[in-house]
Amino acid sequence: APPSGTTGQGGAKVANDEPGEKVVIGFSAPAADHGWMAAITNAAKAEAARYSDVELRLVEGTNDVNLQISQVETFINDKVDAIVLLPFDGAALTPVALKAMKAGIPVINVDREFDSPFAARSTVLGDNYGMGVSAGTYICERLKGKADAVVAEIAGIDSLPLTQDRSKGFADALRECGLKVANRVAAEFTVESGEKAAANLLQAAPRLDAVWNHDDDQGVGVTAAVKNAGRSEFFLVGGAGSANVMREIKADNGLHKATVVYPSTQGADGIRLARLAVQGKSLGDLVEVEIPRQIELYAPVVTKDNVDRYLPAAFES
Amino acid sequence: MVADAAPRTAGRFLASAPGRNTGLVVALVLLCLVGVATAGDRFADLDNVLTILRLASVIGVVSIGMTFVVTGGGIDLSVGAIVALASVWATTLATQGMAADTHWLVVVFTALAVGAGCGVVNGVLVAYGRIVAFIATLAMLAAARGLAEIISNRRTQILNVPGFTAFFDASVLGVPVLVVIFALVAAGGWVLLNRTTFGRRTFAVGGNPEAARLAGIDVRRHTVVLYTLLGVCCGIAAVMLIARTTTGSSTHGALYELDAIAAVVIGGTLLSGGRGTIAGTVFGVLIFTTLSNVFTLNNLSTSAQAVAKGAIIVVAVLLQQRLARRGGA
Amino acid sequence: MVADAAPRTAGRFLASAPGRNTGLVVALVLLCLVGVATAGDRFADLDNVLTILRLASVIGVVSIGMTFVVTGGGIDLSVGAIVALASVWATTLATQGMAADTHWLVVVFTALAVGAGCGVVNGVLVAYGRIVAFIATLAMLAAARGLAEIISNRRTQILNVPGFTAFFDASVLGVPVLVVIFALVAAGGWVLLNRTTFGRRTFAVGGNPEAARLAGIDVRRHTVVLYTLLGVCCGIAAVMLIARTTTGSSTHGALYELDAIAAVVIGGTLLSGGRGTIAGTVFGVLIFTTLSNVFTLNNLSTSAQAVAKGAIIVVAVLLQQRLARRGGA
Amino acid sequence: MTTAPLLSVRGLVKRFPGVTALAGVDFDVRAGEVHCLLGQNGAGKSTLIKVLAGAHRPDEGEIRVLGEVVSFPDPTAAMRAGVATIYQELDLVPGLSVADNVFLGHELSSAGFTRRAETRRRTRALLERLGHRDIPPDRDVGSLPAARQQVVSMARALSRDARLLVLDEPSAVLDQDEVRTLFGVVRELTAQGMAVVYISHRLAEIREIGDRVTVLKDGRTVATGLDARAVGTPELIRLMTGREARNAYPPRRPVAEDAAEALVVRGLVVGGSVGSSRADSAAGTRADSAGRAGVDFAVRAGEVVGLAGLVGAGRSEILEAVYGARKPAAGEVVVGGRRLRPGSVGAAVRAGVGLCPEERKSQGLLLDQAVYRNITVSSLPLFARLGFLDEAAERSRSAELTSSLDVRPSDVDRVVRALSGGNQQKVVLARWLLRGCRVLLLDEPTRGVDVGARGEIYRLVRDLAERGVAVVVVSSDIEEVLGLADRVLVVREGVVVHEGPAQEIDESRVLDLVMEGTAA
Ligand SMILES: Nc1ncnc2c1ncn2[C@@H]1O[C@H](COP(=O)(O)OP(=O)(O)OP(=O)(O)O)[C@@H](O)[C@H]1O
Ligand SMILES: Nc1ncnc2c1ncn2[C@@H]1O[C@H](COP(=O)(O)OP(=O)(O)OP(=O)(O)O)[C@@H](O)[C@H]1O
Ligand SMILES: [Mg+2]
Ligand SMILES: [Mg+2]
Repeated sequence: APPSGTTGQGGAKVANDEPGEKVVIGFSAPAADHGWMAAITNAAKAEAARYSDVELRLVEGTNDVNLQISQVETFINDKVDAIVLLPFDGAALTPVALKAMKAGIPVINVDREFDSPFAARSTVLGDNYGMGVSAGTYICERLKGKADAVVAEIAGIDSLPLTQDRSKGFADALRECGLKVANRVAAEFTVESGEKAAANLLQAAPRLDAVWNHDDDQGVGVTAAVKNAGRSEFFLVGGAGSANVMREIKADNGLHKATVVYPSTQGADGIRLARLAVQGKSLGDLVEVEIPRQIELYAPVVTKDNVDRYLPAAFES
Repeated sequence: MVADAAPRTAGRFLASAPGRNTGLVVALVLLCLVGVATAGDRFADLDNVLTILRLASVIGVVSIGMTFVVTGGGIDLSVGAIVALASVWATTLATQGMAADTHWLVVVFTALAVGAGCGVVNGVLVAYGRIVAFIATLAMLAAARGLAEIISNRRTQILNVPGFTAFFDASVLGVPVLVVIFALVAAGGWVLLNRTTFGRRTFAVGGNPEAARLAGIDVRRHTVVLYTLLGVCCGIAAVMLIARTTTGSSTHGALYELDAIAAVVIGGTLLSGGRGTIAGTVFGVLIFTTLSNVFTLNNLSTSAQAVAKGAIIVVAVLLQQRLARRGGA
Repeated sequence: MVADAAPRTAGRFLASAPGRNTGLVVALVLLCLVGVATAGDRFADLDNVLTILRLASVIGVVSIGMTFVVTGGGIDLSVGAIVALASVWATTLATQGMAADTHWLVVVFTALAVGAGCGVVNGVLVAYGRIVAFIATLAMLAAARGLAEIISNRRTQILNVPGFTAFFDASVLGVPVLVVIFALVAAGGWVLLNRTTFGRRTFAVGGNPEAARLAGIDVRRHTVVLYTLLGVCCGIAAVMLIARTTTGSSTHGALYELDAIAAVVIGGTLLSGGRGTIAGTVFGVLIFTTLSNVFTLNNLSTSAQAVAKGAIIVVAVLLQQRLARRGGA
Repeated sequence: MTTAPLLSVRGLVKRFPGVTALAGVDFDVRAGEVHCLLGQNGAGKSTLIKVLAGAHRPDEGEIRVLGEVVSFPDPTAAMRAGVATIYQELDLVPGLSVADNVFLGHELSSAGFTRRAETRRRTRALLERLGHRDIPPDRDVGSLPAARQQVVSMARALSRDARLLVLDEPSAVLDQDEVRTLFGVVRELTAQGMAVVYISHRLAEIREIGDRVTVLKDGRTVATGLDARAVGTPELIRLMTGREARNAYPPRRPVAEDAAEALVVRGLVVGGSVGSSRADSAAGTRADSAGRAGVDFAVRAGEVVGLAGLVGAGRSEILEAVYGARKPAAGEVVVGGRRLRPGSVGAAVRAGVGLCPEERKSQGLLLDQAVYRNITVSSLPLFARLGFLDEAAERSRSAELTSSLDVRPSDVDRVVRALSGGNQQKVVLARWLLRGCRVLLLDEPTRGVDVGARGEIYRLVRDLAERGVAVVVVSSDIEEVLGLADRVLVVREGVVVHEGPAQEIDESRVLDLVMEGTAA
């Protein structure tokens, strides 16, 4: 379909959207085993569909780095024009990204950073550490003056470095105001695991003041667990920014008082950047001739006051 | 003979049906003692006990079903995927629409029907297609999860059927409905396995399929029924999970296959078939659930939890075996 | 006792060692035809074939080891975790430091030693602790992953040993070193299983452990060796994975246990032990890898892939069985 | 009488891949008779009765019951037509209780629930009828010795309302006393008009219980309707084998006075874990390990020693302890002057001890593997260089052995499972012949072996003895022990109660010795 009059989520309609030479983009991401990751892929697909000059090669999402490497190898064999890669593990996918770059295929790195600056033409980075900081800072503000406040954290998949970054940011921010994480459990980014982890957590901590949950998809389960336990003495801060949670924040009728956005549109950004890179175009709002090397996304805190701005771009979990 | 009368009585007891689970009981009690020692009142608290039971109930129902399949000489890797598919199907807008118009039981029946359907397919592939159970149910695992993703479009589907939530959120005499369901399924499973013709035949089909065939049992049909039964259990588990999380999702039931098989095997059911115990399975489920509860109460990091879990499993099984051996079973 | 000659020749061939894999070969060829039909030159391209082989080589090495354990009547759920632990241990700063000072072989040996060590523990738990293999290796799965996380502090560890990368990135006559390693392991495995006393004893131990014991085989020691062998294979796989990703990580090897067992079983090795084929396992690995390559080339959505995968597995096995049955095996 | 026979079989053919097991069988069974089936190992007897039981479908031929053509597509159909079967291979379910096994497939139930008390009661009654009130109906069948399991199988066949009872070598695992009880039951049943098809390799039994005899050879009926009491043994052997009968027991050669003691057993007390668990339900018929005297005996090179005793007397336990397969509570085993590490099979095998175990299927054979692999499994180093096997040599050596033992079919690549019972036994023997032992322990070596082959096994044992091997034979067939052994030990309750040269004792004396104390 030709680019429609409507604009992409949050984006402006610019001259860049005019059809150009045909671009074949290979896209690979981890397994869509949780809402945010599914939203990433869906948004990328939707973005690609907006351009008549983009052909998207979407491959099986996988958490096996070996398989993901071979997918990128397939892209190289196929001589696609650009690769958008959300690696399961940034460091592990670096060699094959380097190989792609050497083969003259620009790689757009999304979310989890490679460990070599030469491995990507451009990098769209979510700010995991910053996300923790945002959540921690918000909690500090709300709990101002409560020195004995009990703060808990429901992390995501604990073996992922990004979870470590988020937790570190969170702990650092809390330390600024003299608080610390009293209880920490880890879930798996899924509703069910959120429910399980929260159920146990609520037992471990008889009294709570604030809880930060890394992921709004698992947050559905967390909310259910809190309801099951009949607890309501604390407030919840979400993560990632799902539409559900934002609606709850807007209605102000639940435990969620805020959520920290971790944009699920990164993949879509990657698609756009890839297209621009191949077509030799630049970013509309920058003066530069080329697209930038790195874009670090902001992790804003969404509260009742500003929710209307973010709701349209939120992902449906 | 007189001399060793006492140990022999002990041996008799240990070898008897309840006695065979002594090791498990001891392991569970030890675990609880550790819980009390490290977390005190936070562990030995009615709410906490109910939390443990609630957590145990979903995987517990699946494990009871798994006990039948494993006792009957099979295995099912697709249980988690079936739970996911059933939960998604039962919470599609269409199903919810029907439930809103008619009765929330529609949701329940949809989940059970989907579970049973998948079970029948598994059973037919194994019994009539003669595909190794491991492979047939692995295929079902892939297919059911994929289907669940397609149906849900990978979105978490939120339940909006009031009667449903009201019913499953209730308590009976202070016991949550979910726990009651688990208890009923366990009790029903015990009766079915130990007191009915069907149960006897399950042992025979698992223990010596050729002998079962020669005794006039339709081994293939029986196998299909076993997988269907497990499918229905997955359907029940899906309903419970929907109730607990108010959602259906293609990510539900992750790794249930490992958890359920582990509970069944640690409970004393033979993976090669022919021997199975419902009580053992219930203990197995409780041990695993209590373990993660104790870990969380103690704020242990997930990595330390994993290492400790491995060690504890080994110790529990060794303990169980020493006791069973003394019982001369 | 007079038999019909013509069908027998065909039957003989199908029942013979290469013939037993006919079904698998047919399935693989069909898959390739589908690949060519749907992706044309992109599939039937040397680079693409090498991509498939490179992908197959890591899980392939694990599957070869798994063939031994399964043939010997065991199972190992911990392979993925062992790969992760070995990869992490081999890339700790200390190891890398030693390698930089002395030789990159230090990295290789560390991985192999860690793999072997885990294998020994598995074997001892199963053979001497008499813990059901499923449970013992499940415990190892939890413990090894936890340990890997602790050692790596859940960070991906990046390899910085130049000689290492140079060696494993090379090609031998156009064949990547990783593929060469897989081929060597497969060939070595075949010889070991089919041509040596060790292999013969493996069949005996898996086929009837009691009879093997009474025939004078030290079944327990043999079992330990089998698990150790698999552990070493996991170590090799870890080295290959480090080479491919230049990293060690506690998330490496996710679900390798399912993939490896699936490849082994689809290849015709009996899960109950006593029958195993290396060639079948290699075909099993290639079928799964080619499948995912064809999917990749065809841009199929992940969910549809999962459903298709399930269906294809069932069809492949049914095909294999029909052919095998005609062979009268 | 002009009425049609109860069962009539015509032109029955059954082919397995590569083998025609039945190539045209005809015979009739009349109501009220005991019809014996005779034939060499592999003649097709078991296949025939499996066809009659609906376990195999015939390729050709017809079966009539009371003149009506019937077909048995599955076991249920055969049972419905009144055929109850005891298979040669025990077909019980370990893990289920005795009572559950007896009523498996036709459970006593109301609304799907088993009637447990009733099931137990009727099982007890059936067992009592078979003279075994000592088997508790609640006992797990898997924990019973083979002989007791056989009794359970029999109870199971009786539990069905049958017009025709088929017994495939029921006496193989029973001792003389138990066989007598079995015959009592059989007579009682035939008196009520039931027909019995009886298979056995013991010709004396045929003469005692049988009315008519049918002989199978290579899957064909070679004679049918012979009068069991009138036909002579040489005639039967000629029909079965196509050869003239030879003297069963080869002559003994005196053992050299100065021959070394190859095996010495001192103070051996077997009360291992398995034994003690069985002991408690043997209802006090056995002394406990505490206070029991140990077993002492010695076997000289070239000597054949026979262990006689009732089933369950503990003879197998003794052999297993000598072999290291079972850890003794006390005592020592010395082979060739060296003390063996107790409980280590490896040590025993290395010292040159071999065992042909009692239950060949579960203990002796790799059922799904080729014959040659079963034969060479204990002697792999003979064929290996640097660990690599020479399979051609394995095959040819195995083929030599199978042809010298007359294993049929002699194809060494065939899987052992497809061999008939007797031939399987020969495969186990071949294993130790190949390895060449100093001490050979044979537990029920002729169980299920046909007369012809039995003679060959006897000759083999003698041959071995002449070559200096010390042989210990356990058999429930007292005549066999006396005929084969140089010296006899009578075992009762795990203790040797008599020891002496075989020539100086007779069958009735041995019977007295083994029964003493248990008669009450
Ligand atoms: N399931 C089978 N598959 C292939 N061949 C078989 C099978 N069962 C039996 N046979 C073959 O059929 C022939 C007859 O075997 P059967 O068991 O009927 O002999 P039998 O007369 O009972 O011998 P025995 O006295 O040793 O028990 C043998 O050659 C045997 O190898
Ligand atoms: N009726 C019985 N029920 C249970 N156990 C029994 C019974 N009779 C004997 N046993 C047990 O069997 C064991 C001895 O069996 P073993 O096989 O050694 O005897 P055996 O003399 O070799 O008899 P067989 O001829 O059957 O081999 C003892 O432990 C004994 O307690
Ligand atoms: Mg027979
Ligand atoms: Mg015996």
